[in-house]
Amino acid sequence: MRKQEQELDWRVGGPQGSGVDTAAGIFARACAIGGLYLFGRREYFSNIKGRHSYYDVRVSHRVVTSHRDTVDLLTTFEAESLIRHALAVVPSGAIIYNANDADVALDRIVFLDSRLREDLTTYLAERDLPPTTAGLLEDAHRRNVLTYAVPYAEISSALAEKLGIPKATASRTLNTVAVAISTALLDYDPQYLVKALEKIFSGRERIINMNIEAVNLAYQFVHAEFDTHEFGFRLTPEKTSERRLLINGHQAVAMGKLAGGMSFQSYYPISPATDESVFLEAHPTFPSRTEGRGLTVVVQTEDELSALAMASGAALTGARSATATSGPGFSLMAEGLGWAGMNEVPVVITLYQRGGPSTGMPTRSEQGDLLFAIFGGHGESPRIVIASGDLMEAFYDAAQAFNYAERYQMPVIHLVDKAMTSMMQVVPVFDLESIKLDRGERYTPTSDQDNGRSPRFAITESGISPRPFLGQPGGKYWMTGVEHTEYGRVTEDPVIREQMMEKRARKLELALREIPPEEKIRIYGYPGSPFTIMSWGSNKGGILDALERLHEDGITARLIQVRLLWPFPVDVIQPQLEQADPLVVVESNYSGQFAALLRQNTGRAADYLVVKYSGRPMSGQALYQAFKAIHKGTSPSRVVLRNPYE
Amino acid sequence: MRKQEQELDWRVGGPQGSGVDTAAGIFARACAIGGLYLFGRREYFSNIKGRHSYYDVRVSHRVVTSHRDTVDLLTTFEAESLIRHALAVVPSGAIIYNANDADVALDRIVFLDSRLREDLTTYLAERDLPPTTAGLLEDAHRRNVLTYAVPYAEISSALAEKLGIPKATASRTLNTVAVAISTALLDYDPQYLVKALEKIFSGRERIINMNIEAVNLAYQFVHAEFDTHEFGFRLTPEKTSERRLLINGHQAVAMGKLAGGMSFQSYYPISPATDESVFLEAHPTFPSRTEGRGLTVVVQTEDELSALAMASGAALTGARSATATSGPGFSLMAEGLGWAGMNEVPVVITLYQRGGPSTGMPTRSEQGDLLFAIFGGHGESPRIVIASGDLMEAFYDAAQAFNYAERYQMPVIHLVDKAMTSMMQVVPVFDLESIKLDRGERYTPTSDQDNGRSPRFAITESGISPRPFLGQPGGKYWMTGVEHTEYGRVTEDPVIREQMMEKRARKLELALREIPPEEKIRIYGYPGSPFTIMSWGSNKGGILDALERLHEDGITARLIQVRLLWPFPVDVIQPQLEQADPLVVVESNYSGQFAALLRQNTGRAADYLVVKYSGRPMSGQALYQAFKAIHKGTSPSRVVLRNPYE
Amino acid sequence: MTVTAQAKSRITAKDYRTEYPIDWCPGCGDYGILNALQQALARLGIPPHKTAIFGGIGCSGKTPYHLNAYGIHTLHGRVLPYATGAKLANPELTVVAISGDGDGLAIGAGHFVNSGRRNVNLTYILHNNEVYGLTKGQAAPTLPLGMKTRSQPEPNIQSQVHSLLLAFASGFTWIGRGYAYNVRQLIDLIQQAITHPGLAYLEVLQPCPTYNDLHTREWFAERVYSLQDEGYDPLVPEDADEAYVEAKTCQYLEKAFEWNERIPTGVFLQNLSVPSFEARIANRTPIYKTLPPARRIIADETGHTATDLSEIFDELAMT
Amino acid sequence: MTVTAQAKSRITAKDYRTEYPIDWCPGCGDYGILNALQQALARLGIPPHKTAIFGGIGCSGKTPYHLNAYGIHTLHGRVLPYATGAKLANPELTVVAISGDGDGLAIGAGHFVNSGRRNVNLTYILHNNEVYGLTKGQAAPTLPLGMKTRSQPEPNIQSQVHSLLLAFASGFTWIGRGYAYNVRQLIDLIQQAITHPGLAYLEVLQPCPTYNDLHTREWFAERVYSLQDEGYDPLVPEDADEAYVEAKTCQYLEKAFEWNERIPTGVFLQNLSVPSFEARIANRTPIYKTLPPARRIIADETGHTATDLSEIFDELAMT
Ligand SMILES: Cc1ncc(C[n+]2csc(CCOP(=O)(O)OP(=O)(O)O)c2C)c(N)n1
Ligand SMILES: Cc1ncc(C[n+]2csc(CCOP(=O)(O)OP(=O)(O)O)c2C)c(N)n1
Ligand code: SF4
Ligand code: SF4
Ligand SMILES: [Mg+2]
Ligand SMILES: [Mg+2]
Repeated sequence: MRKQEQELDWRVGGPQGSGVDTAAGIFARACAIGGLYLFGRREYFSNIKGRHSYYDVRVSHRVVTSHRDTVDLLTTFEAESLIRHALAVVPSGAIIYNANDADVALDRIVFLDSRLREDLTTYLAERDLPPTTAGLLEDAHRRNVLTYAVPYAEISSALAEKLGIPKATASRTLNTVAVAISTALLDYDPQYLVKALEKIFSGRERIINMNIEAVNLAYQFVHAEFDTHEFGFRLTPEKTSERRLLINGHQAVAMGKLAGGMSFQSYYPISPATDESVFLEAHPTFPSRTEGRGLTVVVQTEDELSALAMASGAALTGARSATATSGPGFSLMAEGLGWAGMNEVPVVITLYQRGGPSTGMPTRSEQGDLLFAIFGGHGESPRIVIASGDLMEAFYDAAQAFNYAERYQMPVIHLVDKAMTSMMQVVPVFDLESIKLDRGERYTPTSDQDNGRSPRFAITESGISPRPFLGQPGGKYWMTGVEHTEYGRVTEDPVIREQMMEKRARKLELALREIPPEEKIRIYGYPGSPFTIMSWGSNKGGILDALERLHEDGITARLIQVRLLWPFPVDVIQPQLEQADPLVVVESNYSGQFAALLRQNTGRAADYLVVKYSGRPMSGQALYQAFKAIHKGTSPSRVVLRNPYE
Repeated sequence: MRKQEQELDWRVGGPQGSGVDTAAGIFARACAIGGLYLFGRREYFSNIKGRHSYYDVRVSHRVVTSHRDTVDLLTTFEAESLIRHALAVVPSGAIIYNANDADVALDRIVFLDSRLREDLTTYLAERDLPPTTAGLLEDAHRRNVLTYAVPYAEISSALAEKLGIPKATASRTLNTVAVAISTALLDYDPQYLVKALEKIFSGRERIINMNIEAVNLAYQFVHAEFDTHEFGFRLTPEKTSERRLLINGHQAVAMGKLAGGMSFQSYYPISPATDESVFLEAHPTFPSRTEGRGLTVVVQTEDELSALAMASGAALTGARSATATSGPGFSLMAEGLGWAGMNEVPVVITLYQRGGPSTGMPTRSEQGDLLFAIFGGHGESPRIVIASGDLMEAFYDAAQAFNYAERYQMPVIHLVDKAMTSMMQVVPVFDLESIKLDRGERYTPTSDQDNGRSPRFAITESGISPRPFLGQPGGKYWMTGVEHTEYGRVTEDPVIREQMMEKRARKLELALREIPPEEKIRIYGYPGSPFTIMSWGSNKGGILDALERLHEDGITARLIQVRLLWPFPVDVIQPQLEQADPLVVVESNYSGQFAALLRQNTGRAADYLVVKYSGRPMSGQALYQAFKAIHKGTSPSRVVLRNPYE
Repeated sequence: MTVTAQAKSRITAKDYRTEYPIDWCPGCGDYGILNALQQALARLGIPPHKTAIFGGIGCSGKTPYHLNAYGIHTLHGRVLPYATGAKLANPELTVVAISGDGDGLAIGAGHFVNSGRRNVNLTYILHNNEVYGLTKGQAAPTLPLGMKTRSQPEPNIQSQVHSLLLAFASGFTWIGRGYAYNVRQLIDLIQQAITHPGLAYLEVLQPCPTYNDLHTREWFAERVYSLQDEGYDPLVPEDADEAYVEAKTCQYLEKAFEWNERIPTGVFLQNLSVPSFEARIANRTPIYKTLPPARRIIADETGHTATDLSEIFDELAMT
Repeated sequence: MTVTAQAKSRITAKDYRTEYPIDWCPGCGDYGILNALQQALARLGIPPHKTAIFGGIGCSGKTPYHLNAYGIHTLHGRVLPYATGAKLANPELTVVAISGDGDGLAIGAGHFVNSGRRNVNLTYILHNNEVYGLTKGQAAPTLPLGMKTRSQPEPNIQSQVHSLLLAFASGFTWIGRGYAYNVRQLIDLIQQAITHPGLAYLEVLQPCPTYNDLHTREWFAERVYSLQDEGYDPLVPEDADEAYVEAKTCQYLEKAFEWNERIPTGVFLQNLSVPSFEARIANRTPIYKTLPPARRIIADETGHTATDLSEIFDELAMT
């Protein structure tokens, strides 16, 4: 790690389908097993094979909560990654590249976006360098970046020879070799790599052994060929007795759902939501503290119209039930959302926001669905919208969503995003003890007379009507998306209509009264500071990073993270606004949707709006710069964070 | 007409499918042909046969723009209508009822909502009257309402005898008889009825003659049996040389679309939008001022997903293309809306708002889809949202919508509602001369080389990229809902992404700059008055009525009618706000969606919010009361207009 | 569906009736279907609270209001997914889904096709009246090309979807056709459809006297006949081999295409060779049989989650 | 589609190619289909600017990017409605719609079925790879029950939809099947499909080497054969009588069901007895032939509307 800062920004890139994920997985696990904290971030194209993807792993001895735009150690094995990322490497950082790629023309990289090619060509031309990898490497030298050429093919050959296996087989360890070159340069004990390999390829002995051999060869190569002292970063393990998990966002949500008692999930495949359902499918049963095992039925439906309908149908039976989707799928759920609101169905929708609108940028991130989640669907239908800021929250919120759904009998939309689902973090093992389930008001028939009917939509002061489960004796009801009476029968009576609209609205008021303040907003940094940053969702990590750096500069600021987005927690937000000066809203979309929502509900406009809409998450670095300028008074009121090299 | 006020509120009610529509149509036409102005309003259940429906026709010598909650002359031929509406009749007004229904118990009316039955029973009990039609008639007498018992069966028999036709056939004139009894009581020349019958049953001589005979018998009956002088209202024709149409909302929109050059419409049946498409289907071709005849292809699709997709596909070819739907259908269009925004497709969506959420109240009115129209669909996708306030506007706006769509190359949502589509009004014939078509920037290839490709999404200062039509030589392009380059190719480049988001957003800014102020807002009443009412859509008529009555009381007020809802015309609205005191927002929904939008965009919250969400439109009367109380300072800040008898 | 003999004896059609007024038009075929459904459920002895009737949107979709069971009026076109969710979460329920032909074959056609792939043990009744009743008589996907009913200004410009063929192509394992005015047969068909251990498709020819003046009660009366009366055997047994299935298929298709002169009703197909979705789930995860989603015990007495994630934590733990 | 002999002679497959890199996996069946499509369009002599290729969402849906024609990448499942709108508004266009099997038979199944009812003169090519390629290998509706590809954790729990049968039940008037690696045959099939005056359904067996390790190039190679090579005649002539249609139907179904041992490819059905939607419109309103929606002259030289509403005003005028 950077000796001064006790941390390292490592990046690996390569074509989709070539195992970059695996490489990052090995590296991250090796770090985590070594007792280190880390923050991982993945960028990839909407493509199966061939296009570029890369992984950032930021490793530290302390908790880290966002990525950086800069790289300390760049690991590549083909030319495109070298070209795309060379400029991101900091002085005294290093680049590992394939010896064969020392002089590849930018023109030869078919999938290089022409805008990027032109920019790089200009950059190099301005420095009298050719538009080739050679030019970039020379530029790196000039910027005091170290470069290490690795003859991957030779290492593969050596491996093939040593193990008596075909070269093609041996070359499948390319990723492992690349990672091992990195860790060798960082002087990291190879045993952690070995443990990581054993975890990843668990059960597949031959593969493990081959990869371990590859690690050995890589270490030998580095020690033989490179002067590792020249490179100033080191990775040193740390002892810990704490039990920690290495997870990403969809795993956090999936586990949260299981902990929250979910037993039914329907979904239609869509990036980046699919992974959650696939994880659930892979864990259909699990132990239970009460009896036997728990079961989740996961159904792949024909579309998202069906997914929400099916989850709603299941929810009527008392099963805690959910669906997970992304923007396009959520658009198709608009009608079903209204039905669930109208029929007071406790169903959870996990919405993995991605770049929009339309098909947009399926594998990039955005916080573009906030106002749609709140106002989506014709007419006025109640819902609760919550947003998690990090993986710990994602877990607990996923569980909590079902409590809200059942207590307030309405759909709950849990907002996460692509950045969060593909984010990787080391977290302490989740505390299941802390999770309580609130099933809301259940209907108990006055007699268990089979032929009794229940006033499913009884008009009450709280707005909540005790709920029977489908199949419950004495609980029979009607239910309809049409305006209805207490017994669920269609009505067009103007008075009943009014009462029902009011009853449904009262539930939102109740939720606003009951939900504790810390579930509504959380305040970080200096609560008393006027310098107020307000944000929601996955920007949290970057902002916390930036707050720390501001603090190092002697600037105090606070983050108000809004977690309950609807009903809008005006009760806890309004009192915070007076002190806010300046009020800076940060979000990952074009128009500033949260800022609009804030003004709509409090009248207060943001003084500064910091946005990013390139489809990539905000780094703590970039936010720090933005806040710094705001603090200095040199910032325009609308700040767009841009990074042309992501 | 009420002698003092030169106007009459006439109501006819009866079971769905029994011809109440026809009755109202005859009456309204008879009035319109007589040179009178009128305002019609229809209320009916979501049902084919048997449930109650009624029609209000307010007739006047001046233009009238809303209904009243009270009735001067109630025409009924069965007990349910008598029961539902007796209380609405004003002192010195009259009730016409079937002699057979003089003593029917409320309990016997199967479709009477139990809430209403209970309320009426209580009302009668408090007055020591029985829960029967007899009780209601007695109450009418006490309230100085005249009642006329008509032996409909006898009149039918007489008719059958006279014409030598079966009684069943003769009884089909029931509606005509009921109307004729009314007009006879009003001393209206039967020739207008005859003309109306000829228009309605045009070409069907036998039916016309039978109905004319029925009219004669009804007039004879009234003159023989009733003292018509006792009833103080009169209907007197007025000469006019102006050419006037009797239309309702869907006809206005359909004609506007034709005038706007539409040649393709797709739709899926849904109340209350279907009527527009049916009207278009019935008029597939029409004369053209340039050559031959014009043609509209109307396609009934399998659902609304398909309807918007098909209209968008057609729009690519240069055909002006639209779809018409209501809330549930619009919910299904959320994804397609984003696609059209992303691909800059000029497509028009006419959204007939109805009671929501979910299936809601299919045949009742609401302004519940405003925020959804603006923020609907995942991600941030441009669109223009306009709302018409009356039938004249509905016509011109329907035409104008295509101009906006093509000029700014984005979907245009034209908001109307159920109240407006079923509203009936006498209007001067539309001025086609005033309609200019703006086709926006067209793409001209530099050469007519077939193999040329066009930069369909060229980044320009205005945001607008010249548009080729599908099939145009030299114009070939790609197009995708994925973020794309100028040539429409998928890209994930962060810089291009930013530029495209900015380009699309610039078009909205351009629209805001270019659209003339009077298309954005219109100000009625006293422009200088601080008492400011702000509203949108079909409430306009009621508010104008109320303004007049306020004026009679010496209270000056102004209406700011917002017609362009998105992009929000903050430029013209903000300057109006300073003077506004109090600021009263009026809308037909629960939450005050426009008020939210206003605050979101200007920071200004409404001082008073006047809403109605029973599914029925606001009357000028009710609004007048509400404004009066606000003016007096006795009003709460949230006012809900309620009428339990609609 | 488990029915005890005792329960059977207790339940009558009256238990399934409600007192509320019905707002279908006089003479509508929907009355007969409702009547048959009430009787069939009663005869099967299913306690009303264990029955969930799902309806689409349309005249037909109002059916659930007239049964004293759990009655869920869903969205236009979506009745099958709602019904599927409920049934899978609580397989003890008897689930009947009801929709119109517009509901099922236009806006709902995607679910129709894909429900066939799942073969969930529920009964789907489609009211074929060839029109969109509740929106005032537009052509439904079942109306043949070129036909013009009273309510249409022009002859139908779209061709017909053949629903029996579609059901077959989609994989429904029980396929039958009833006629709204032959209540006796309909009761029997509904009983069989409910009893069938898989997805049953029952098309009912349902005259709409208000809008459809082509295929009226009179028109049908002289054409409908019962397949079973003529000895047609719809059964594909559990262990049927390929040749058997093929033979049955041909027989099926021949009858499915029959129309105009003579219109077959009755059971066209009863295929026991395809396992239900519930059986497939239970095969993967046997616990489904005893603790399906609706029965999962999710919290202990103190309200704390009953979920134990230790197995997953083991996978993900690094230290 | 009108093609002049002169135009025909000028256009080659090169005119339809683009220079952009393609990001399908190596060995993907999509390449063959793309190649065949470029050649078929060229051979038909259709000028590229008169061609509009619509794609769904999926690996297959990216096809339009690799043709130098108008290329419209639509929404997942909606390719047919978009294509239909364009074709109906401008019948001079040659319209080809392309989608995956998930796109066409899961989320798009409703449009699949209802497009059959319209018989618009366009060509629909469905890439059957039995998986959801672009979302990483989940089962598509074409994957048989119980099969487990490399990418699935468990055997497929849903049954297969039989797409040829579905196309038939839906009313497609031309039905064919090609094989992605038999480009020569595919060119011919696409030409026929485009030339057919109605809605053509061409299913292409498209191996996905990345996710589908069951039905691979090798698996297919020894099974596919050409119907036409064996003398199968798919034609139902314009004036065919009922008996003829019935006989053809049986033949069709027999071949449609054939699978496993031998897999038929080629033209299964070419039904000329059903008029296209365009013909039906023109029949109602003959002006459609000369002034279809895209050609309607809507304004005069001064930009004023060309619409004359006098006929409608006459209906509605009261004074
Ligand atoms: C999304 C949506 N689109 C349209 C409608 C309007 N709608 C209500 S019922 C109906 C059709 C009814 O026809 P069918 O399904 O055949 O049922 P039937 O009335 O004939 O029994 C339609 C289109 C709706 N409720 N929801
Ligand atoms: C509404 C919506 N839901 C889900 C997706 C995600 N998605 C993209 S491609 C795809 C499936 C692709 O499978 P298929 O249609 O078979 O095409 P293939 O990739 O196999 O060619 C899905 C589900 C989407 N784009 N839109
Ligand atoms: S419209 Fe037709 S289907 Fe609907 S209730 Fe009336 S008769 Fe029955
Ligand atoms: S995933 Fe399959 S279908 Fe998609 S490009 Fe790769 S091989 Fe082709
Ligand atoms: Mg129907
Ligand atoms: Mg596929």
